[in-house]
Amino acid sequence: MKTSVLMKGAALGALLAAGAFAAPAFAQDSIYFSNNAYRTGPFAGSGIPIGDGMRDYIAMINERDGGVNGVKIVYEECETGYDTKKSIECYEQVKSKTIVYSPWSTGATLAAIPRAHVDKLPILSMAYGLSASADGTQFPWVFIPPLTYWDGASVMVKHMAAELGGMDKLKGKKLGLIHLDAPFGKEPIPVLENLAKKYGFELKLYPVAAADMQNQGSLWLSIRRDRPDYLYNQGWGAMNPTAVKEAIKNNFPINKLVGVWWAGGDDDARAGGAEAKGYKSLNFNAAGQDFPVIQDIIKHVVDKGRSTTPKEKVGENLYNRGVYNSMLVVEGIRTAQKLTGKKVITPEDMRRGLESLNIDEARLKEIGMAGFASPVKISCTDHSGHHKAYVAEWDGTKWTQKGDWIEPMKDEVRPLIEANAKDYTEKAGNWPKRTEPCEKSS
Amino acid sequence: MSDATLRPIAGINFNSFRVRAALILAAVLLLGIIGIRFDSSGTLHKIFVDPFDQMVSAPDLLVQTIWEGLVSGVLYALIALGFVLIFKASGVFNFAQGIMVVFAALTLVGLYEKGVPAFLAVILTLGVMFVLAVAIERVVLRPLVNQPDIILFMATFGITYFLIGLGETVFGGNPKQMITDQLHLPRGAIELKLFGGFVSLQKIDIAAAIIASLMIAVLAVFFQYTRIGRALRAVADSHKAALSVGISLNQIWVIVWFTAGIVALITGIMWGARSDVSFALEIVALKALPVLILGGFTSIPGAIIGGLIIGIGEKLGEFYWGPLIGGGIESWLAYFIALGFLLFRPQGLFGDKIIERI
Amino acid sequence: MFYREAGQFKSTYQADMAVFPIKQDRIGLAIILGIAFIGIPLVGGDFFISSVMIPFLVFSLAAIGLNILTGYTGLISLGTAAFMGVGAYACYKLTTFFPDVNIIVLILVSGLFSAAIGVLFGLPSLRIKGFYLAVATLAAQFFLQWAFVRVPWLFNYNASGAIEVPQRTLFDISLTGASATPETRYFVCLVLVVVLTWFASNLVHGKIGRSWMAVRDMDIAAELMGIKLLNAKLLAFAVSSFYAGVAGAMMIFLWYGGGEANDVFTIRLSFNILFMVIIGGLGSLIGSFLGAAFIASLPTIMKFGLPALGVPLSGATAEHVTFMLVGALIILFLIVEPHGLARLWQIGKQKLRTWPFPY
Amino acid sequence: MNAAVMNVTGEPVREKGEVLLSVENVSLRFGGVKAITDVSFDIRKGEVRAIIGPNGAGKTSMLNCINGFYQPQEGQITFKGERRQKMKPHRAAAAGIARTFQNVALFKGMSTLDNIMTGRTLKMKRSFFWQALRHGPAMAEEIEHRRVVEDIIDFLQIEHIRKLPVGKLPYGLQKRVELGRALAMEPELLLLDEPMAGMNLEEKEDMCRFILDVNQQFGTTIALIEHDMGVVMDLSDRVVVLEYGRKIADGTPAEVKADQAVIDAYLGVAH
Repeated sequence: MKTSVLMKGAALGALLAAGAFAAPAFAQDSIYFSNNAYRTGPFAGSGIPIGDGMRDYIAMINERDGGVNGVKIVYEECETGYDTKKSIECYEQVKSKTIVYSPWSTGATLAAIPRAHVDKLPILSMAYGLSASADGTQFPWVFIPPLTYWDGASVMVKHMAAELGGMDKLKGKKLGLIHLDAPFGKEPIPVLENLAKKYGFELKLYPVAAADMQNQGSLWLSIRRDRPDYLYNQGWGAMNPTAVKEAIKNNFPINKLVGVWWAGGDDDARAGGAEAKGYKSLNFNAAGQDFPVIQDIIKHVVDKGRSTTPKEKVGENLYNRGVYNSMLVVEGIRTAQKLTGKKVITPEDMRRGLESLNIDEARLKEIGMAGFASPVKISCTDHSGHHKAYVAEWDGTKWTQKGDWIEPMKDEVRPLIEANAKDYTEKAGNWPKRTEPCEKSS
Repeated sequence: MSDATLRPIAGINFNSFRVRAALILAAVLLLGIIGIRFDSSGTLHKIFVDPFDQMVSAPDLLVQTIWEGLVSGVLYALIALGFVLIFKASGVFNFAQGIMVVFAALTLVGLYEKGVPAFLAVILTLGVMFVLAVAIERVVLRPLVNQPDIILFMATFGITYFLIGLGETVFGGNPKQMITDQLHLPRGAIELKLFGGFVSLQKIDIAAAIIASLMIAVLAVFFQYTRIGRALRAVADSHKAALSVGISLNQIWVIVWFTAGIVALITGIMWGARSDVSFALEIVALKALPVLILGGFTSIPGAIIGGLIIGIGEKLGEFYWGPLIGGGIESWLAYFIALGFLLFRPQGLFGDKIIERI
Repeated sequence: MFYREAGQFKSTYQADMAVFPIKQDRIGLAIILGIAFIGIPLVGGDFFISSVMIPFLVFSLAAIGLNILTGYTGLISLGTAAFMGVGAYACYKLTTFFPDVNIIVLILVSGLFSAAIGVLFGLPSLRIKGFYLAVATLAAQFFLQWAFVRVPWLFNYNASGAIEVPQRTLFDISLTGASATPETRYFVCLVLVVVLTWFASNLVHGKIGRSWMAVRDMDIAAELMGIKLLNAKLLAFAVSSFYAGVAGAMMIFLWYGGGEANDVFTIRLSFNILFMVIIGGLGSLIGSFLGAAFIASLPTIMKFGLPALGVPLSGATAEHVTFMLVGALIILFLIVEPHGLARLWQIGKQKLRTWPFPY
Repeated sequence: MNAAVMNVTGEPVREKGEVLLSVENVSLRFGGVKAITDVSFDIRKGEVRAIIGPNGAGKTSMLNCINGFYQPQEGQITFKGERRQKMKPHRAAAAGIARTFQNVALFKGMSTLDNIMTGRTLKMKRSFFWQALRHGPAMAEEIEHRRVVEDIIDFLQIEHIRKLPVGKLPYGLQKRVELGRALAMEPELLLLDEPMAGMNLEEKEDMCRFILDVNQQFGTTIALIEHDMGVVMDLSDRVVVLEYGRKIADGTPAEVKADQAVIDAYLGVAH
């Protein structure tokens, strides 16, 4: 009797193991792409528009063009709730199916990097994740376009200098970094420290514990005490609207508060009400609906009721960022198809495709993104490209571009990246040497 | 430990833990003061002198810090109040109180987003909280009556998870803006010029403090002078005795959980107006636990004073001493303050002294 | 019908004191171990092993740790995740200091560090009892979590604050690092869990376990039996934190494979492990396994199993529904059997023993 | 040692042996409440000493002072020639004092066997390491003590409930298990706090027999609190009477019974 129960249990276990979790078969004429989404949890506010943007762009490509070169993309989401444990589950679940892993959190990226190099699955961590992974010689399977957090920090310094009237004016100034007290938040510190030394400004750190994201009162009092000239906000989720509100409350000049691109959600700024006008955020994609690509999404997806984003929210900053991320995936597929001559590509092909990615102005125009983003070019050694970003300003109702696209200080960032990448792979011990050949074209 | 006995001097019993701890504390302070004499620029100076220097040189910041502490203290106290109400009447350590705050606020905002007028939404939310109270009593408390405390405690974890799931399913997981204007809550700030600086008092914070005091007064009157209030106090003293004089426990539980629900809604509105409404608030709600430790699980004045001590203590600590060790100490300081108090008074500030009997 | 103890007479005290005195139970245990060591690696897919079985083992070990503290000694702790974190960071530091020492040894040694920290935070337990102590353990949770971010030495001053799991081998087989196969990592986890469970079982069935339970059931009487309360409680904290620490080290080194470790050891995790212990059954080692299986595996199975079986459920909805379901099931279990799954298991065995003639 | 035999002769036998424990001028207060005021008496080796008095007289508090659970503010207690004011309960246990409780204080979640085994805790010396292995020396030790415990179980006639959790046992049996647990400590001084409270006549007779057997077979000195005067008179060699925390009488059962203060205390007296 007892044994029969056990047998049943074993049988059930075996069934689950063998059957339930096996990958469902896909039609041979489609490409499967799984995206880690977080429509739940404390960061859902940012996760939902991003997820919608990504899904809608792919849906638009399938609808308008019938896929990429006739191959439909099967888009699926794996819900993570921005939780690393669940992200790892998602990785394990999709690694044998998806052509590229889209981790959508720095924690998930860090956990996936070593695995991906063994499983030979490309990771596309768009402007998040491990900055050092921009070194393609050490991390052949990780891509971090269009720029890294380190580039972002250097853009911030350049922006500050521009407003002050030159790099030499930085001397004696005070830059405060308000950041989430986690790997993501601490990313810009090394670059800012270097630049502070070089240009003679003072760097002040204001860490926000994840548990106190909505409880920043005493932190802002410290800011009031220290009176920094500029604040750079490396924040995420509920931390951002709270920071904007606190800045207003504490009479900090809102136009001197600049967020990293992830602090540029419409809801982040909206929380501050009318007084948030002038809040700034770095950005690498345009906001708004005035682009052919967004119009196509509205026409082919939103108007047909296939999006979960209401029409008026299409074109918000984070939505457009999702669109941009999907565009990178689609262009990667396209490049891979061209390189290999195959229609249905494998993850290995995708890696080659991403490595040869070259989206120039002309191509941007072709895909309806002229002015939407700066050109992106990835090479064998440079998996980021360290591309330009611009400073966006909240005008009270929407994000607008303020000033020109700014080139990051590549010569500052690049050596740091290479040193860190080397350090990382050395510590990991037995890190697989890059065996993948570089493309001739790049 | 040897059996050697310290003889009492002048009526002070040196074996008492409290006296010993006080002596140690005094010794540390004395050493600190002596230490400062010998290293006036070193660490000790930073710990014992600098912060006070700052307080004196920038009194506006000190006032602002205390005000910030006061306001978050009021909000902690409100959450703690919900705990205390339920603990007193049903002996349940209601872990779900923090989530009830979010759930109530989310329901309010969610209903408004679905097109319900603001004040109708408030009433509907109250209705939802009532249904919740009845449901909890029927589904959770009644079947679990007479179970050990820890079982009931765990059951409230179950309620927590259920409410998170329910709230997100119905209203979506994205953070929402509190409908401050629609509820005619004030916006903006009053700036007081003070000591050459300024102190900025948010009107919403002032409103929060006033509403909280009003609510506490109403609750006090309710408990003191109404029939239900008397029944409630009877239940708090002894379940069995209350039962024997014909008080319906089930009814009392519903009332208490509903009251806690109302407190939760008000807390949720206030807190939501300060940041936004999302389940990230859940972690902040945990801060009510050290408040409870301080105030004792059964004392309403304890919850209030505990809340204020924790609120002000952690803000002062974070602002003046936090930077010495890298900042961000607010996440745990409250617990250490409570722990410190607890070592001296294991029963909390307002609890009765525990005499163990066998 | 097969589950009968009739005819099994014990002629020695040793036989009578065995953990599984009934022959069929021993056979059952052997079968379970057989499945765990042979069956699962043979039939289980990569995903099943790495996302269901390894987490299950890690959480089981952590739950055993907490059960020693809460179930056996009666001290509620909400800081388990932090002690797991201590184990993980200690192991990381140890791998940098002693790169040549076998990783399994380091994982076990890191448990000792966790035990030391556990003792430190256990000190207030002499004066503070019940829920008050539970809240006091939150101090450990939040302080340690803060330290994991704020003490850069702990993560070797890594710019991203992450910890990396280096590749370590035994007889040329990778045990950790990305190239370690799920099966290898599973075996390492399994061996550690089986051995440590055996130790735990020995402890709780002997003098030490009796003193813990005495402290739990009636601390005053225990003291009058000559049990030193502080020693017993601190030993419980030490052993419990040791288990948590080893589980934490296993979690990062054998399951996660490195990354952002500080957002792993959160209060949520502490709560989850407490659920496992309570749902599984306080004061029961088997319960720890059952609870871990229930709490850790249910969401995963719901999320990936249901869609694969053809139940359509979108990611977000599944997540929400899982939350509701877990909450409802916790309440349901508490109502049906407050003593946890372990008691249900026992009742089941009892029924089986008298089947088919229950009276 | 043959005290009980000598008692039969009717001669009051007071000086049974040397003084095992002496209580001198002990006072105990809780805040302003005086539980015990200036009480002195002694317990001699091998005797059965009863402490009686009306409810609230401070009897249990007295026992609590003796085994270190309460620390009296004044006075001292000398056990086996060792004088102490402050004493931790576990040290009292180590010194050889065991006790049972007025309201049974068993370890409810554990079996009868395990409850009694806890009494052997102090005598088990194997280290943590061997405990974790539960083989070799640890197992040998466990078996050795199991034998002693089985003897106690036989003695108390509770073989049938060996493996049952004590929480579910009837009250009378619980009391017996508690006595067994105290006996397992092989104490020199056994403190019994109302060992027969709430028992029916038959159970009381059993318990009396056990107490006498313990006293005679093992030579254990016993101090007991009991309300049943019949039991007290039959069992004890000497009786100390407390009222409102003060000692009002001390002597043989016969002496105490005749004491006017005791009669007043029990029957009430018009002041």
